[in-house]
Amino acid sequence: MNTASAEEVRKHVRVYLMVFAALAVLTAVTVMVSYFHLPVHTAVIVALIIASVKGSLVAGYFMHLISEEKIIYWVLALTALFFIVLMLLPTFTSG
Amino acid sequence: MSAEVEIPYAVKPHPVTGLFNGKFGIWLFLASEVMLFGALFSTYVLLRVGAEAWPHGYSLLNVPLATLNTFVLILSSVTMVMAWASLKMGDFRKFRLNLGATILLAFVFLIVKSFEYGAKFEHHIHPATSTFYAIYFTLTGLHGLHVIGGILVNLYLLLPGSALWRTEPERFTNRIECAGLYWHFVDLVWIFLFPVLYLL
Amino acid sequence: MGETAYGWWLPMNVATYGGEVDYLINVIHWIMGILFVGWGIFFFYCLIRFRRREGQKAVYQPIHAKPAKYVEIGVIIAEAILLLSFSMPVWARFKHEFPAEKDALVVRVVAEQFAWNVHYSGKDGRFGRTAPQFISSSNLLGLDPDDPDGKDDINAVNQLHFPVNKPVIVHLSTKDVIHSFKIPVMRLTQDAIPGTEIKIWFEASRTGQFDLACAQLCGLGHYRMRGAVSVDTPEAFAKWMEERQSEVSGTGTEY
Amino acid sequence: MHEQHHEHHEPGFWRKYIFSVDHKVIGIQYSLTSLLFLFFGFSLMMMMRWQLAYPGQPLPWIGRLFGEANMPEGVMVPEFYNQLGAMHGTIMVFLGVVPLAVGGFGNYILPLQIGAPDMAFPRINMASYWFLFVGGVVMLASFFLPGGAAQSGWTSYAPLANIAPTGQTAWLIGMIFLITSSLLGSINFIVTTVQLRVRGLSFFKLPFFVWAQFVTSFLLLLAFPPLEAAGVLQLMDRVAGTSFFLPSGLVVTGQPLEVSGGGNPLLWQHLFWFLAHPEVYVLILPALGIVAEVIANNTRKPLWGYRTMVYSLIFLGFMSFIVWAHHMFMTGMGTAMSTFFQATTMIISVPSVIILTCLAISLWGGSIRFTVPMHFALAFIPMFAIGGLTGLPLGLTASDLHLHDTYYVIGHFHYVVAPGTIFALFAGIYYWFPKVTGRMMNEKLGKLHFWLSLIFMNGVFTPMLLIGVAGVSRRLYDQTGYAHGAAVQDLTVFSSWSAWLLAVAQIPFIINFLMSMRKREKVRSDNPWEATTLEWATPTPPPHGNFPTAPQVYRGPYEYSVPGRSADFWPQHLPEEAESTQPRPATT
Repeated sequence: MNTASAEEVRKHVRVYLMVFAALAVLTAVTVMVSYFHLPVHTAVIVALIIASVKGSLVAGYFMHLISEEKIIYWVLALTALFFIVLMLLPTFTSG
Repeated sequence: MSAEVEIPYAVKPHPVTGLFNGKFGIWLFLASEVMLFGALFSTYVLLRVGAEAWPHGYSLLNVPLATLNTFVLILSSVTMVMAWASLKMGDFRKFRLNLGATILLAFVFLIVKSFEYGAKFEHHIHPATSTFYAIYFTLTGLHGLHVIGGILVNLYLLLPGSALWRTEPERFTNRIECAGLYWHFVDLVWIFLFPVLYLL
Repeated sequence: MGETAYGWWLPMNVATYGGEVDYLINVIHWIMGILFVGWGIFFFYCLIRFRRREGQKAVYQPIHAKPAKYVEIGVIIAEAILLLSFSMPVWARFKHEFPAEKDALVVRVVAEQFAWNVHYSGKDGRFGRTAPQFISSSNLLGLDPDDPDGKDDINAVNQLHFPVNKPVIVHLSTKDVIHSFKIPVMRLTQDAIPGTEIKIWFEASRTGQFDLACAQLCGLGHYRMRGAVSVDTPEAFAKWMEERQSEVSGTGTEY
Repeated sequence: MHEQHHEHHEPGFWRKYIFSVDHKVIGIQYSLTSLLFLFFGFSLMMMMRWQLAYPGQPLPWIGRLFGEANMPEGVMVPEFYNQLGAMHGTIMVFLGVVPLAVGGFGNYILPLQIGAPDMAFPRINMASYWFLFVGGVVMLASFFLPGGAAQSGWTSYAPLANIAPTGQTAWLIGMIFLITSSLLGSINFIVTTVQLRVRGLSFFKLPFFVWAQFVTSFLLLLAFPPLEAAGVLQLMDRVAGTSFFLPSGLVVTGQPLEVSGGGNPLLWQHLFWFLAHPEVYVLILPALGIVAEVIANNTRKPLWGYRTMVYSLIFLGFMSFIVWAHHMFMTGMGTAMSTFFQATTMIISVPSVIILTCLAISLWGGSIRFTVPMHFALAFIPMFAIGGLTGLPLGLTASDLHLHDTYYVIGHFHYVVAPGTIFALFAGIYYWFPKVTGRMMNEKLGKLHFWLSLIFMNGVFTPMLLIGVAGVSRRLYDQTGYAHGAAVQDLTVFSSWSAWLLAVAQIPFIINFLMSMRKREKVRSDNPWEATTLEWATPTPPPHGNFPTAPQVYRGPYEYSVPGRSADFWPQHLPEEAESTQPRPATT
């Protein structure tokens, strides 16, 4: 987020409050979904989708990744790639 | 910070990368944290896939308490970003209010956590009880340590650190931004931790 | 490798697929030797020809070293050939083409801190059930006392006997830490991982007495986990089994 | 040390030498600490060599110093041998080579080569040194714990590490300190390289040494945290009784293990090697950087294929993250996975060959000066070639069937690390010693040290390759119990004698290193080697803040023997028109 001036920041504050509301609602949703005791696989997918949406909201708006510098995107892309390799690790142990 | 040597781009952003040193540094640190928690989540997946019977989180853990904790942490994330925003608007008083709220909410999170842990220990449930509890205590414990780390940093910035606001406001705002990025990351980890451990 | 079983290079080969492993090791070392000598010659030639002396000015423009590019591509092709046509077939056969159970000798090997328990199924051809809770100093395998199959089972500690020219299937497991079942003359290494039973097979083409070693650090006795591997003629193997059988049925207690 | 003239208060002894935030002082602290640890790790190995060469015989003279528990009547017990082995590996890798290559050379030289006044975060830089120091103290102290230091190899495989004595817990705590030190260091390096490059210094004008440290830092940044997580898990296993790495139903020396079970020992191996393979590239990449600098300087011509080397370096760094399981071929892995990892292992050998080829071709058309650093850098090329080539049979599963976990593996990685990385580090010490201390190291002692070390290092490691092919397992306290072991015992004896003589061969270096700091006459110019990179544009030794006036860079890092110029080197910071006939007069 480059050096935003004061009134621009004032506009952002409204966005932060909306994001907060969205996060609260999504939390409630994900808890409610868990009460249905869906079969494991679907429950995992649903929970991860909701968590990813919440995560991207926090990362996008609170951490200002929406309008970040190119070099940060490169670092995060590299990290995401090795994160995926790391998450595939369990398939290696049983293989 | 009386380093005799003036480090370029410590406060002003670099013309090409558009970042001041601290911001680039904190993002690299968060990248390594992603790999740290990634390894633990990968361990969780491996243990769960390998185990014949894996209990459902909601049957063993207190979901309402954890939901409350999630709200607390999300709220603390909001107050954190508001603290940074109020500094951007030059309103030091509002900044102190928001940062104080963030620290308070972090304490609330830890207190709720200690109730949860206390209840477990009371029923003689320890990490050694089962692999589920082992990974539960390890993940939430390490996350808790990160919350404590965040509290210490924020406390420093609220009390002794805030003297910097009068002499070098921009450098102080940058620091709050970095502390904020770290805190949002800790919240981000909990956002994934909560459903994985408690709801699946 | 001549009469000496163990020399400075590869030890004597006794396994059927051992020849291919030796061939691959030798081919790789020949390729490495040629590459190393080739580059060595170029390397020393450069040192001598371009050493600093009167009238020897360094040249700024880089030379376009075509041969070097060909050498690199050659190395890549050689590696691909080694991988696809040498390594994979042997590995696939070792991993997947198990001999049929009925015409092979099936043996369970249970490693423990500092010994190999070799579990033969005995005359009834069926292994008795084993479980950790039955393990004791006199029942190293942990055979279930009230399982009839286990009555005639034999536990030859550190003794791996099997007939020549007959495939052997080993179910490898361990009681405590990671050990590694290694018979150099059979060109065989297989880690024993706690909590799993790994199947391997081999077949000997010569008789003789050889060593079984542990290749994974397993504690203070790692160096003395030596097992005696004895490849016998079918008659000698039958006689040996007979002796073990009498020991077991005779006393009926020592497993 | 040279005293700096500053207008403001003179920092006291403590702030200037012990708790300093100057990257140069921290670089020297790292270097001296790691040299001490390298020597300590070396002596651990020398004791092991005695037990290997003369099993069961009392160690002469010093045998009695280690107490009855470790060496009754001077004869080493297997537990103590395992302790020496595990700590030799840990100390040489995590406390010796990495702190010297990344902490010492990186901290001192990188800011100078990019024209920066200091590292981006000076105080984090100081913290990373002190985390290493504390980690080192914990590792040394673990020898005196009941049951001794860690004894399950530097790899600490579970479940052996789970049931090891308390030394293993100390090892884990020490490791967490060392990992934190490396993490902080890598963040510092990346931000400094990206943000603090001086005007005109684009990425492709960076010296290759800076590129090597830059890629190494990414390896450290992204590969270490999984090992930290694994360390936390093993710490929980050992302290809180969890069983992440212990399956249920284990019986250790007759007693069933009371754990909740469900763990998987392979999880530790995967998480460990996920770090450890990038870690071994962390050991070699800075060495490639140093060798490139020394070769360019002493052949008086630009490196051949600088861009090719940089792209290979980046590709090498990337590939190092997806080859780790070639350490685990024999753990019951299926053909699908082993095929993938064999293929990536073959692919990763290509950039190493390319970089080595570029270095060798850089000799063609040069005017080679056989200075002492050049001796070490030149010897690095064939030695690292042997190290790399001997990796081939280990990378193919069929030949790995015989060579896995044998002395062949020990020979392979020691060829990469000893006559490879450590020779490059010696080249770096001889090369940058005049810039750090203002005095040149003695040439004759240097060449004596070189030739003796080269001969004896090969004397130690070539027999290991042969012993490995003979099928002798690694980490054996005494190999003579096996027929195939006894047959090659004389090779082991030869290797042991070479190792002890290698220790003697280091004496000329130690004398040279200590004497030259004080006795030798001062270097006449700031650029004794007539090099082109920026670190030689600073006064000798560089003051706090490095550059009196911030330099500007006009050209690539290795502009030697440029046609039409009288001097055969054209420093990066000299403006276009300045005709530099002779090096700038010394300012000290």
